[in-house]
Amino acid sequence: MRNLTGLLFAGGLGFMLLSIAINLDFGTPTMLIGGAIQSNALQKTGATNIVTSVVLGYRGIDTLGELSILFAAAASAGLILGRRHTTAGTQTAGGFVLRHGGSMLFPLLMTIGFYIIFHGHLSPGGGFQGGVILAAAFFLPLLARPGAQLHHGTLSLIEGLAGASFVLIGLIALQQGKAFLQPMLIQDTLGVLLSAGTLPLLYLAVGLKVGAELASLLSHLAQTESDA
Amino acid sequence: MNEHLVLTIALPLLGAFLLPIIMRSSLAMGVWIGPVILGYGCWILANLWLHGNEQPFSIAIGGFAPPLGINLYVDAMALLFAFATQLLGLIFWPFRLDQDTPKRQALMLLLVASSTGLALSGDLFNLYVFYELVAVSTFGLIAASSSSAAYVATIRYLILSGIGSVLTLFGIALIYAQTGTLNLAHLAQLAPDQLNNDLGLAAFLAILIGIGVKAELFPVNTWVPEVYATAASRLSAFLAGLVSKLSMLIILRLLLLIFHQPEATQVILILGILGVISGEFAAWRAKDMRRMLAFSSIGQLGVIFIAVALPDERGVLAVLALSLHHMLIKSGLFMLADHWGGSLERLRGIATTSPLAAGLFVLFALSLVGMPPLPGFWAKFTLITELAGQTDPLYMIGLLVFLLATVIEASYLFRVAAKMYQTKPTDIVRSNSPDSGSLSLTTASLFGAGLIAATVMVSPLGDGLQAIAVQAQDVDLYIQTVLQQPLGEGQ
Amino acid sequence: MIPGFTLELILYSTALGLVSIGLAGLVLSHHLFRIVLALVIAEAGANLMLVLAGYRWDAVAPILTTLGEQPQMVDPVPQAMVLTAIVIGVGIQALAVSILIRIRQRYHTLDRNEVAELMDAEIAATAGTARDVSQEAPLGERPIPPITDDAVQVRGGRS
Amino acid sequence: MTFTPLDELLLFSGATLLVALILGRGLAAGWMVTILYGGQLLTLIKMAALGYSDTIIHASISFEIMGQSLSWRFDALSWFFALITVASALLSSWFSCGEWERSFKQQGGNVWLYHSAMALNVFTMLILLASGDLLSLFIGWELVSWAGFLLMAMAGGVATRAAMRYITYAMAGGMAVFGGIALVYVAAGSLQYEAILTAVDQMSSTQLWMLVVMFGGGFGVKMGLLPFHLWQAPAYAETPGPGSAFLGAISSRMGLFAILLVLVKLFGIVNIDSLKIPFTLIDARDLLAWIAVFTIILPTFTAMKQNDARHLLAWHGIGQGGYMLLGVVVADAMGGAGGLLHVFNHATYQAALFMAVTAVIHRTGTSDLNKLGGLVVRMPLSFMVLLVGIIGLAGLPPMNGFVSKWLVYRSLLNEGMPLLFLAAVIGTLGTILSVYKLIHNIFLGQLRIEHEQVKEAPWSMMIPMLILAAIIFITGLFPGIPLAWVASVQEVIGLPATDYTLGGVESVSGSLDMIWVIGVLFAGFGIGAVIFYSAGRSKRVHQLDNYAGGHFLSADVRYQYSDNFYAGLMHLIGGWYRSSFLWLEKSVTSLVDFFSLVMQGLYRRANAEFYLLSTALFVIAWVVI
Amino acid sequence: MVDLEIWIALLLGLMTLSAAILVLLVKNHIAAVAAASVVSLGLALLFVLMRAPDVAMTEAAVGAGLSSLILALAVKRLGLWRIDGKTTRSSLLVTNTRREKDA
Repeated sequence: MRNLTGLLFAGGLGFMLLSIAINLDFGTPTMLIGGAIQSNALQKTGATNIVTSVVLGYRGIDTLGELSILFAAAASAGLILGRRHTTAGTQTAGGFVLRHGGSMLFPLLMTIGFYIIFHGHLSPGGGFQGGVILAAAFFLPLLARPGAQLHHGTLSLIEGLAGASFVLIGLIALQQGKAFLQPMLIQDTLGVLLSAGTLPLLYLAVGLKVGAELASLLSHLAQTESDA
Repeated sequence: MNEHLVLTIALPLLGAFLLPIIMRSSLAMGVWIGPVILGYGCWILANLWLHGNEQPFSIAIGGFAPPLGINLYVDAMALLFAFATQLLGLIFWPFRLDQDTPKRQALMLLLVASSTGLALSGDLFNLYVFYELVAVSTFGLIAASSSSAAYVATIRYLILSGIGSVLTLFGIALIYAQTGTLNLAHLAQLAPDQLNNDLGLAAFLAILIGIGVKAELFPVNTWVPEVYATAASRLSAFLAGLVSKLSMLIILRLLLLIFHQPEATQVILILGILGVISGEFAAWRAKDMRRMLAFSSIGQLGVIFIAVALPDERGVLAVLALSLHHMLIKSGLFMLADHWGGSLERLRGIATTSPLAAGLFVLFALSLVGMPPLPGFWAKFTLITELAGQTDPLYMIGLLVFLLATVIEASYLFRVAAKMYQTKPTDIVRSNSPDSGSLSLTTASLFGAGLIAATVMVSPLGDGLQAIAVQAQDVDLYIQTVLQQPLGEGQ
Repeated sequence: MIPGFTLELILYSTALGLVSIGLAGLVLSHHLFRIVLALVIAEAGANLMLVLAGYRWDAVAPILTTLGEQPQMVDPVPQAMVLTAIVIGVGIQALAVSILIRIRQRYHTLDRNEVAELMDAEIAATAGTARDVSQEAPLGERPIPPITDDAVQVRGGRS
Repeated sequence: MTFTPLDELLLFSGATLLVALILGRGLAAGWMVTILYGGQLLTLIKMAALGYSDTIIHASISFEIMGQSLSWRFDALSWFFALITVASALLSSWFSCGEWERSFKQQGGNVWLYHSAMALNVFTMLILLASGDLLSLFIGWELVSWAGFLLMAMAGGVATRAAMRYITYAMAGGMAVFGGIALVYVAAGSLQYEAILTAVDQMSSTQLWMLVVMFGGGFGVKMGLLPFHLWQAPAYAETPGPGSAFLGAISSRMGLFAILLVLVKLFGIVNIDSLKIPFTLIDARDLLAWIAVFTIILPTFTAMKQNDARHLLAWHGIGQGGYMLLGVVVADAMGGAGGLLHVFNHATYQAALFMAVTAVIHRTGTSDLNKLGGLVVRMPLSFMVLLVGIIGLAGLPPMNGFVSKWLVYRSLLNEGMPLLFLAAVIGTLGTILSVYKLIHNIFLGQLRIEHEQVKEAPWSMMIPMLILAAIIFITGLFPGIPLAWVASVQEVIGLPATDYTLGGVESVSGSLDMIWVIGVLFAGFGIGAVIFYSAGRSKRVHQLDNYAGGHFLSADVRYQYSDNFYAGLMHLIGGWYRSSFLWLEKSVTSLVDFFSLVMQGLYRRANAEFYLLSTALFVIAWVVI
Repeated sequence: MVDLEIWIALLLGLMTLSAAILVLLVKNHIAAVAAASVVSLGLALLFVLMRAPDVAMTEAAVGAGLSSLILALAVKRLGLWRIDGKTTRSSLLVTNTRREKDA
């Protein structure tokens, strides 16, 4: 009975929202903000990827908040799972493919990750995507070798410093009489790696932080407890 | 000077990121970071309050003129709640030292930073982000009490608040699709033309239900009793006292600035009334202190929702007065619950062993019930005169329910008080007095002192709140302050 | 092409369908892990909805290629927001999963009702109060017969 | 800054409270507090001009809070009630000094708390009486409620339970008043009396109805008017000795004060008269009158059933409140005077009765009517006081109760309300029967063996009792003294003032001269005594010198008919009202309990997501459709 | 062009929706996680269609990749790692199993 009502209610809600949403002007958004941003993003931030300029420039504090959420999630997961001392490593040793593939993949993944991060202001991609790849790079060896220690100390150092540098870059702007998180060092050239001033630095911070955060999350999830 | 306000958000975040690193090298230094940051935040805000001119102002983050970038909107109301956040963060600081300290303190800093963000932010999506940050750090802190029940309470809360954020996100998507902007001031400007329709209303209701999860709105507040019963009391006090009020603040802002539709207020009113009924009735049978406080908190928040549904600035005044009062009282009561804890039966005759605590309980209870010279009375008086002045019969029902709820509230609170003063101290009481009692009792006394101070200064406080309410209610002022230059001039 | 069968309808239906399926799953599932999955789906639907808000006919991705004349682009702001929302979602999901692991360890079950029962019992025990109402007898009156093991298998133990 | 007499009074009262709080643990605390009450009484007497004219004394303090101005002032109405309050506090406090205090402390009582609570009660009552607008009235009202709670709850055990019941009723009443105030505020735009007086004329009858119900109900709770009377008797009776004398004398009259102020003075009895109840012949005023009459009858007959002296008296207190309201609602010169005079008279004899019973408890340790008897030989003075008191309570000459009741009856007859008159007389019958039970079971019959060593009450108790007895007789002889105050009260609240003389009233609709009545009465007594003694047929017998069924009882069997008093009568009438209100109360409580269970079940049911979903659905559906 | 887009969108939408339904219906938790991954993948493709390459990349990396990894690890930790009711091991990922403790 409850199942049926639940189903009906969910369906009904979906239908009603659809009937509201269908009245929207699809495909011709007003783009009040979007249009304005498009036309002045390059001067203000120096990034050709406008999404990046929004993520790190116009809505920089959202990104900061998001990093904090990841940090909070990782810290909470650490609080919840890492309470007792754990023996690191997975329950099972990796197979052949995984072991060797892992060690081969590691440098490749690192390169790709950093590439994506550094080109985030030019092409699709950036700190989040690159960070995830970095996390995967760190995590693979863990899967492959049961004895491998993921250096939680190093990870938390990276995540702390990366997050802090994001805030600090913002605070430096404040110190120089600009607004908090205002982009600096913008050069007016298009499509060059160093064109976007502090934006790549911010993305580097984001990437490192995301990578470290996710890697520590994954390792927390993957490890067994000695006394479970 | 004004620009430094952003430090109240940035510094706690910075501190949170660095805290685990610093604590690993030097615990002695680490334990001071959080309090110092929060103290500094209080100082900034207090300074601004004392020396700033009365006019609200807006801070563009990243130097992007408001409708494009995100801005912080700082009026007296935002300032007040930001200050309360930092102060309560300081008061409820998790001092306890163990191996989890760095993470717990970092989460607390994040919680304070994001709560401050909720009070200040002037952008809808940014509010959502801060709201989620509040949620996640809250989950961590609740689960940190590491009892099995706490884990279950957390996951149930997490799921509920997850659905809430889906709905909120959905509402935001609808609003953005319709208007193409997320800045509250800009939205306020556009709302009469574009959001004054079914779509706007649906978006608002989705956001209302989403954010209502934290604001203890009636049907989505089922997490409240279990979370408050399992989390550390200091955290419960922070959640019940502050976070719920901040969520309420967002709803109030949205209602004032953007969604003036009568349907919106009606929904809030109905849900508020149901919240009062459910909370107060459920508290009537509660057998342990925290659950009782949790249910009573639901009821009180319902009352505040009723006040939110009131139209003009006296309604806002009622919301502010009730919120601040409840913040003070519930924090104090949860501190007392920390002092005693557990079943109400254990409180029998406790007045002989800890007369101060029992006295504080009676004081808080009296104010909560609305005993005249105490501030609670003035808050309620503002509410009911305003309710009685409405023509819609629904408000009359609200008035009656409110009065009925107060009777029930008095009945169950004073049943406890009478139990405390019975002359039969059992052995359980003596053996069960916890060690952390003195700290929480001190904190509770602090709130008691605050309450008495507020009683003495009720007249200037009332005038001050009135001014805040008038300012908060002024939509044109908001729009002008934020959108000083018209769109596109920054090119 | 079938008239009225527009891109708009398809996309909105997909987004809302995901949200509805997610919500239905949240209500109907008994297994906490399944509930977390449902949450993930609902969130994905909301994200899609947000991206749809910025879609524009015949426009290109918001990346500048030349300095001068610019082609029409889709709205970048919702995309940035979705980026944020996705990462937030994964954070919450990781947190939820780690809590589930603990619950499983402590209570040896992930059935939602059983877990709630155990939690209520534990809260009551900690507070030192007797539970006067149980899940089986909501109002203390006609107790509905307790769920048998078989029923648990059928209803909650889909694994 | 100059102090007005009102400032002095309030300061004095506040100082009393402070002294009780600070020095209340000291040895002579009781005496100090008593002296301070005396000071308050002197200040009141300094304001005596109020009692004879319609001047007003303002307090020099006033507040401006949240757009509301709060002020305090005294007029004849306030003064009249304040006089009773302070006088009964003075006498009760005096009564408690010395011996009673000592024995109270020995039994584990908290003397400090007792004195503080008393002082707090007086202080809050004075604040209430001094209220200069509706808001300060409400503030005073709530303060009085909570102060009363403190005094009632302090004894612990049964008393605390009774007090809890009281506070729930009082809160309900308080909230009804609160709601009423909000409605008035909206209608009048202000809570000042003047503004309300002008606004009342513009109110629609629906508005007025709501206000009458809310205020009448709210204030009626405190008075113990009929459906809300259950709390009062146990709460007053279980209060420690002199406290119950004080509460019984004045506490519930605060409700009458508020009714006089709001319903009679502000709304006007004429306006209330015009509120018809649809489909019946009666209006709001008749409704009030009938409530008053039932309040007289039912509690009085309930009192008859009581086996505890304090409970018996407390139940009577409720019933006597009905006479006051009845008189005021009749609202002609005589009725109003009767009702108001009854406030004064009731306070005197109720206090005396409670004190006498407390004195008996003090000496014997019990107030159980089935365990007492024959004390007249051991405590003759207490017997005298009790006798004076019950004559007053029963409304018989020569005591003051007769005057006020006569006025009320007379006005009922004058105004042509025979049914109400009849009902009131039935109430008086019940009163006579039950007070006979009181005096008989305590003082008459044979002395119990365990009470043979009982001594008369100590002088610290005896003097206040005797003073009260004297007042009862003197104001019975010269009712003109209080009637002067009553007349100016009537003027202040807008009722026709009565024409009084020293011995009673003198008007076209009826006259009473108590000096003459009492003269005749005593002359009759004198003649009777002369005949009795001159006949020389009387013979002195010992208290134990009696027999039953022609059979002499030996001296070690004490003969006292007390158990199951009025068995036949109770059998006859018991079924009519037995427990019906208890049932009502119980059903309300179980309703709340049931709702509470439902709501807890709501929160306990695990399906939060379902709630969210369905709310979202309904809310959105409501928008879309 | 537009027609093609519609057909692609229809296909992807149906795929996503049916995968979403599968998430809730399949008995096996691993399969459910896999289906969730398919949802993310479909969504990522839809994002590409919507000219949102950044979002598509993120959705693919985070939603389809990382999130599935997290869920899979969780399935394992929760002791739900079962195909056909008995514990098996992926031949590619695992060579020797210690004890499955939570199972």
